[in-house]
Amino acid sequence: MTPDSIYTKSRPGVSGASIVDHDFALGGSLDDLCAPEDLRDQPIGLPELSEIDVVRHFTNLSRQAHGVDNGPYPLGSCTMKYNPKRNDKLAMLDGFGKAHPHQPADTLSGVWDLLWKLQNGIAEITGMDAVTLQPAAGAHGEFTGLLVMKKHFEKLGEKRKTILIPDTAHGTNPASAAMCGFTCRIIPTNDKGLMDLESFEEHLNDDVAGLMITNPSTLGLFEENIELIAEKIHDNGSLLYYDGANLNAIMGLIRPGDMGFDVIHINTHKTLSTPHGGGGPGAGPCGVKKFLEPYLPTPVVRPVDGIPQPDYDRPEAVGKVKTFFGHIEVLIRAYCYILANGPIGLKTATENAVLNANYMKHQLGDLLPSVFPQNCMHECLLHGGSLEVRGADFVKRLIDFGVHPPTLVGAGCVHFAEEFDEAMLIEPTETESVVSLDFVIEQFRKVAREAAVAPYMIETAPHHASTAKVIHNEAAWMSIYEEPED
Amino acid sequence: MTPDSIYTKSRPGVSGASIVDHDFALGGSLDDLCAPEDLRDQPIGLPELSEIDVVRHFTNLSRQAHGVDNGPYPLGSCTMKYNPKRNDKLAMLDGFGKAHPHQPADTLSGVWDLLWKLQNGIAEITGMDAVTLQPAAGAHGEFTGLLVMKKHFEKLGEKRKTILIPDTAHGTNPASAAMCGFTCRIIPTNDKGLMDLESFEEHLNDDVAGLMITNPSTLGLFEENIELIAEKIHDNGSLLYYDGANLNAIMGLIRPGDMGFDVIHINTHKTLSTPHGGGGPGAGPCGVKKFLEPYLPTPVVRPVDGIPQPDYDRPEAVGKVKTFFGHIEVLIRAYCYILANGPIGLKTATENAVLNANYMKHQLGDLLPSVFPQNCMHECLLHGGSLEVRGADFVKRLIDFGVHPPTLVGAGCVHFAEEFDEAMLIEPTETESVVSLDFVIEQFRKVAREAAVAPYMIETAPHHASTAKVIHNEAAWMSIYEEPED
Amino acid sequence: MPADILTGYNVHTDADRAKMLGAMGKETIADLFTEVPEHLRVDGLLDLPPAMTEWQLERHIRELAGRNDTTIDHLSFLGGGAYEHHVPAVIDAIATRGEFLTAYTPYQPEMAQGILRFLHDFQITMGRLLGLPAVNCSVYDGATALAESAWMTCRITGKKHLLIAESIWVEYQTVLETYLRGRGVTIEVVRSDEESGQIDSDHLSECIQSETSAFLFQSPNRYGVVENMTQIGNICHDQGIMNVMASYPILFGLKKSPGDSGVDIAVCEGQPLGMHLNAGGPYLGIIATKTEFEGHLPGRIVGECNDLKGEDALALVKEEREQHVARHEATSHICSNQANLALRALIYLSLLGERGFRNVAELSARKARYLEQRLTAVEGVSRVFSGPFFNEFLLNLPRPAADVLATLREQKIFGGIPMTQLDPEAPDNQLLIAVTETKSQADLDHMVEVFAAAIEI
Amino acid sequence: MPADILTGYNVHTDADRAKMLGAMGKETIADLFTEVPEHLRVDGLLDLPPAMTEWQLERHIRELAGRNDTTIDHLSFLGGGAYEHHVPAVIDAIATRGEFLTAYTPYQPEMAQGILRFLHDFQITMGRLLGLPAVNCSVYDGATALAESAWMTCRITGKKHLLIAESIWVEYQTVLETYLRGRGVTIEVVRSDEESGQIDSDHLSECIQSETSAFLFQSPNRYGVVENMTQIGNICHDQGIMNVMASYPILFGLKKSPGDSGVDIAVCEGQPLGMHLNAGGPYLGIIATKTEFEGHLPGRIVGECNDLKGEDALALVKEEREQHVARHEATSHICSNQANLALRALIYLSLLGERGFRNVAELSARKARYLEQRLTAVEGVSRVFSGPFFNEFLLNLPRPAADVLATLREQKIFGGIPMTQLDPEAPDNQLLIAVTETKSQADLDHMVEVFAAAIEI
Ligand SMILES: Cc1ncc(COP(=O)(O)O)c(C=O)c1O
Ligand SMILES: Cc1ncc(COP(=O)(O)O)c(C=O)c1O
Repeated sequence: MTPDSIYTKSRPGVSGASIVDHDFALGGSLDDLCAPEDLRDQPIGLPELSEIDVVRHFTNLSRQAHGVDNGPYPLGSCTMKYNPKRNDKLAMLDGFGKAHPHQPADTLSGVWDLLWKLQNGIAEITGMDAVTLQPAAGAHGEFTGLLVMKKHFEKLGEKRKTILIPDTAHGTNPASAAMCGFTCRIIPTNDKGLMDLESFEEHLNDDVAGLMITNPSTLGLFEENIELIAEKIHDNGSLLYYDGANLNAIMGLIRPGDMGFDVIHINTHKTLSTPHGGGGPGAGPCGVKKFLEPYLPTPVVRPVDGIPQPDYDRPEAVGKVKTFFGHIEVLIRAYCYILANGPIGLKTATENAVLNANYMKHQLGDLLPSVFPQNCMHECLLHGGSLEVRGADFVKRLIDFGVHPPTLVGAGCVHFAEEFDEAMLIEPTETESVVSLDFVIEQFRKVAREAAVAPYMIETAPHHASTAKVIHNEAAWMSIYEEPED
Repeated sequence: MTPDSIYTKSRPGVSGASIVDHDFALGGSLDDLCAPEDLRDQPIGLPELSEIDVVRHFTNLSRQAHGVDNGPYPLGSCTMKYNPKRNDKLAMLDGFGKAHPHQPADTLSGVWDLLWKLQNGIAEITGMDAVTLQPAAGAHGEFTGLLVMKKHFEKLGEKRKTILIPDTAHGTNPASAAMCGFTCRIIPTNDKGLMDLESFEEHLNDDVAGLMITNPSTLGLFEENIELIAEKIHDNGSLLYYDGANLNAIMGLIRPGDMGFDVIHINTHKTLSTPHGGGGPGAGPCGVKKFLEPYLPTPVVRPVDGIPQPDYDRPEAVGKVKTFFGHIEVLIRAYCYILANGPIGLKTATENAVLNANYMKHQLGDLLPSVFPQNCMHECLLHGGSLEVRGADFVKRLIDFGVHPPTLVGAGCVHFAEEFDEAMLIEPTETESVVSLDFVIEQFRKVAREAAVAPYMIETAPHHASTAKVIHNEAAWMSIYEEPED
Repeated sequence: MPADILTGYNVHTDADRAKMLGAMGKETIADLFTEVPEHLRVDGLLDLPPAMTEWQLERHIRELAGRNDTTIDHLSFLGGGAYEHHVPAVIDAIATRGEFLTAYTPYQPEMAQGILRFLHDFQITMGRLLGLPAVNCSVYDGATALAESAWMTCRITGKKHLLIAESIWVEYQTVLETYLRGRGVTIEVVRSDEESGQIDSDHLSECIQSETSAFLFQSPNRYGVVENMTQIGNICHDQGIMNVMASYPILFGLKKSPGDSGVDIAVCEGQPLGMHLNAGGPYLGIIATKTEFEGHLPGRIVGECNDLKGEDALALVKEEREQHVARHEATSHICSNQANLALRALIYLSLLGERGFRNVAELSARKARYLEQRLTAVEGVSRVFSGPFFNEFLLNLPRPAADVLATLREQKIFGGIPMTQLDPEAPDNQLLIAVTETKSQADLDHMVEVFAAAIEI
Repeated sequence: MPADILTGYNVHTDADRAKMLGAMGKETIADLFTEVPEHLRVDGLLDLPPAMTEWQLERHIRELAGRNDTTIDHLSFLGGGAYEHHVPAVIDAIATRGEFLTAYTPYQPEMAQGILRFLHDFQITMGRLLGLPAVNCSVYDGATALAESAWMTCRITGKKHLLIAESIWVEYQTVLETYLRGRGVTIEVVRSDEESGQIDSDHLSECIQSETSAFLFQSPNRYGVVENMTQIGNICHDQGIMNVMASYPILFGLKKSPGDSGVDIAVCEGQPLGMHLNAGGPYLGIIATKTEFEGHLPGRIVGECNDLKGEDALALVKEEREQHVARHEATSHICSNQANLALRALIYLSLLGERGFRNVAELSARKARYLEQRLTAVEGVSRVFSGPFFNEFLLNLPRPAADVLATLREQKIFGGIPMTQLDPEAPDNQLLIAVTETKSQADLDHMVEVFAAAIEI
């Protein structure tokens, strides 16, 4: 059963908070505010509960949620790694939390210093020259980066309007490109799971502003031809964009900047361990090579007379993508993560993330063969086609055994081409121990065994969750999942 | 199933915390510490887990616990009221949490000021003249108060060795008295549920140091003869001790000091809303009338030259009952509670606590008749004798319906005389709304209906808890519950 | 990797790694990275500071935090889009629970009914507050909410000429332009009345063209002046365009909801609803509109549906609008949103309830009035505009605002925002002052005293 | 009670109260209080400040908190029974979860397996750390743990003459005397060796009488000197008495456990294991002993048992020792204990694990040695005793300690505890200095520099 709405617990006239000030009488008319007919004359219809009832309602709601804190969460492309508690605590210090963004800049030197150091840290990790921390999430980082690219061509007096995007790209890539007014051309994936080079070259012409890729891709594969691709893109006068959602596979090992990328974004809520919060907030820092720096949105934080501070004097900037300076509370956590790890910790994280994915792939290989033969990176794409049940059903049964389902087409925000209909994208992350991985593997095997003898148990799963299988919302997916007849 | 021990998750060689300082090499010998054979040569056998595994283990343990935050908790004599979140937050401010008790006193003026104001607040609520905040819990407050009484008679040169205690008293009362070297004489309860006056007077002689009572008693009844009792005690040269565990029934309405009590303790974790913490820490401030003030333990906080601070110059004090100044982090919450309520809030809390208990008593009256006819105070004692099942089984079934069982003989820390074997002590507290009370009442009725048709369901309850009925631990109770044959 | 080296949050021992590699028939970690070109790899380690222990990190971050002044060590009258309303402790206690904080977007509804429920209740609650029932799970902030809504109107109307009030926050206007530049939308600015500070309705009427999709305005606007939403709604509807209003959600404790006053899309910066100031973010973008426009909303929407047993359940719905389904045709690119802050807003409103919410609004307004009266009684100080205000007002000072503020700062008062900080072209003697329920009368009197002295210097 | 009046955390509306009274056939609240004598009642309201809103309260408490100096704004070398070890953030995050914080004692085991489990694991862990398997769920603090243990030895041996080392914290001695005064126990003090600061073992032997139940000592003692527990254990056992050792739990990262070195009952102040300093409390009293003495332990014990299905379960056991069963014959009066802090200690040790715990101990010891060497290199400064120390040591200064500390305070250093503060009879030139892993070399060097200058003034 889905938990009750808070409105079912509302009791008219109750207020959990006492809002009063004896020096200011309440309830008289405030007719200087607007025309009398515009004053509120009906209740809003807010929930009305005592404080204890609010606490109980939400405490009990939380018990119908599953986070990384509760158990393994191998959701491919989402990097559900451990979110360190120390980061939560430090991000919520009053010295940040109670600071107003309109305070005089010189009263916020701790904020600027932190942002400046974080920018440098991200620049070092990604091999870029300048970073803006303004974007609110990955998609927002993409948007920012694409605007920068657009500006670049404007400055050059070129009117390039095409962005090339592999078909495995995350949905935000084409959506962000469209928002910038670009036209997307989709490059197919070859049978090795990599971008089809031939098609790529065919599409490359002087209208191409850039190519936007994720490396490793959302199939968990490293784009081996990246150097060649970069060369061709640059030879064409185009730019190379790096969607950093999968940076967790290469952090400390190889840098987008060194691979030839001109613009990148990263998702702090993936690689840099900031919590997903049930959907957000995240942060999507965007990094660029030096020649694009002038276009980063206003303000950038940089030292002026040696003291980091926001610099608003940016005549070339693309504008602003949101208010103020970015998701400070999230960014503090990202900064803490980098410092707590240090270069060895970050590199080890990458190694272990890749080790874990390959281990899962290997241990499940007999049941769920890997779609591609080569090493996977931080996530593996396994083929569910030989199962007696649909992949979408299979994974629901995992819920009964305490494992969050991996990503399936649609059941996550990744889009796979049709031929991967039954594929599962599994990203264990480096913070799962081998004991935890073996547990997850065992649950997969358990479900597979059950599929052979009692498929009905799987088709009707989950059985121990707050609700039975939710059916209605599949409609939307079905439209891409099953290619509807109409 | 009981959750696994953390040791089942231990992985040799793992440490969730990185403890290192590159300026200080680790691992060499530290042979100046002790004889080589006294150095540790074997591992301790601590749990070894990564940080995420620690977080998951304890997060999931918490989900097999039930607090006030989860639902109704009508555990008689325990005052499971709402524990305000603002108090937790404020009690944990660094200005308190990071202060060392051995700091120079003048660097802790905020602490002293708070303690001084809290002492005054408690004195005002209880009608006493001086309060010490040193005791760690209710039992500790009793011990402190009894030591003060003992000192009083020492000073008078009297050797009184008897403490009178009603049979309904909480176990800590006789236990604390015994620790002070007093002999306990038990006064029976009369059929109105009050202290038997005749027996009381019989026991009153010149060896009696004092009478220790809870008012309302642990039967939830107000001791109507309190004035008479006080008079007789004082006429006898004895002192009257108030166990304040049930202060929630009278706060703001009538004060122990005004009823004639000389010494009191209160439980902040009951009346003043500080959390029980799964068993503690609480705090047990002890208050006294002026003539006993010199005996309060060292130090007392009081203004010296107008500035509150700890005063160690107390030649008459009973000593010290624990290190430092008391449970500061708990006491801050108690202080916040008083301030957030103000006098009206506190009084209303009392009214509503008593209203709620009487309402429960009334609404359940047909099923579980009240043991006593008069109004109850903050808790009601209901008779389970007419049920088809044992009370001890009855209440376990409530667990399946989300209600924490009330107090039964033994199943809580209250002792009832034999004739109340099947009685249930229900204390809803004032923070349960009428909706919540009606819910609890409905669950009681549901179980009672079930008892008539399917007693087996009740005898084998709970059915939806982490474990089935736990049997082993009843042994201890049985010895008082069933008066064993042997 | 010797056992004692700091390895951040990594969990494997050397033995674990060896065992896992062994199981795969591999020898070294390097064997897993054969696809990654050797010559491009980082040579050695990244140039980052060595790992810090938790206590070193805590000390470093505390040192940074300690270098910021804040609204708790200063008496603050700063507003300008972010307001210091009290944040009840319950919100932090609940919103940071691990189950909420460390969960992903509720893609697996069976495992996430608790999250779906608060998102759904958030949608319902915002729908009621704003009088417009179609609400999504949030967007990044107030400015992007406005920008997303602007594009919604273009999609809905098929037109690409937008009117915006010149009195919206300059920053919002910049974001709007940044968002729409690539969409081929033209933006034209509607003047405010010089006297009242409200929208010049004649000018608005004049600006409306056949290609105009909507008029976007803000109330209270950047001068703190409350707009006449009913009148604006009428003009827009009479002339066949939509209207979008950005506003301060607490205002609707006193005023009718936008949906009841002719607004088609209402957007808010949700920060005042239980979010800490956080030096600027993360905040909460709220969008509410009429049911008929729901299909054009950006981002996630939670809806009611059923489970296999036919029982009620919640899930993400109408995903055909979203980037992961519609890709380049999506209503927006937004994916991660501000779910945890939507939770905060819902807890905030649940705690306050009808009465508490109204009281916060009224106390803020009354205290602002008290301060405004006392400050304008100071020689040479007056309001810039005569239009009504809620809890923020713009003053003309006899001296540059920056000078007055500098003096106030010496007394640990953040006395407001100099208008030049929001808009470099504004006169330098204008000061924007915001007041919330958290200021006591003594605070306000103290401000008046120090302010009056600062004016006189 | 008009609707708008503050009523704290009360939940009833007037209508609710009327409805409930009506259901009972009562008219007013007063009808419920007929048993309470009218003339004794409070006349009107208590004389307390009017209710504060949450923001007023927060401001007031922050103001009080802000008036305290702390170990984060000062470089602190304070110890004396409470130590500034780092408290990992995980502990606060977990221990404050509502399910743990707002639960009662686990009297209903079916609803409290999570709590019972951590208490049971706490018992096991303390048993291992101290090498003595019988452990309870905690007592109030280190001092009451010592006092309770002292009484245990009297119960066990049936004797009432106790020996205590003169080198235990003076405060512990006071608590011990306060606890035992009523029990008719006599207490005699065993001297320390003037040179080493360790127990004078000859004197100990001499003091043991036929009526002696036990010898109680502390290691590291109040001079920071580590005692030779094996030797003491031998003397006690040879002469037929028990021994009880109070200690600093972190020491056992480096040293053998008390149980392996002849200690019969080990008690600790658990504060160093993940508890904030909290200006003195709440802390954690730990008692561990041999299995044979388990029946004499005070307070709660969690044990393994079964449920109706025969499956493992945990519950409170051996309650026949406790006050609610044994009443005046109970081993102790303790009821509420320090469960939430036992949880903290268990989380602390689980996070550190074997290696981390050892490293905390070793770093503390090494840093203390570094500081001790540098400080005793200052002219006129020397250790008072020659015995070994762990992380706290006592210095003789050429000037009154209070003067030196005053100078250090000007530089925001809490330089240690003047011995006179712990023991009014101590010489005024003795200073007790504690060092934990949290101090960097730069901190220690800074301390040396400021200290040396202060000595010279
Ligand atoms: C490959 C990829 N790109 C972009 C995104 C979008 O990031 P965000 O949700 O932070 O906007 C995601 C998120 O799932 C992703 O996996
Ligand atoms: C009547 C009574 N007295 C004393 C106590 C003991 O208090 P504490 O557990 O705080 O030691 C209790 C606790 O349950 C009680 O109910």
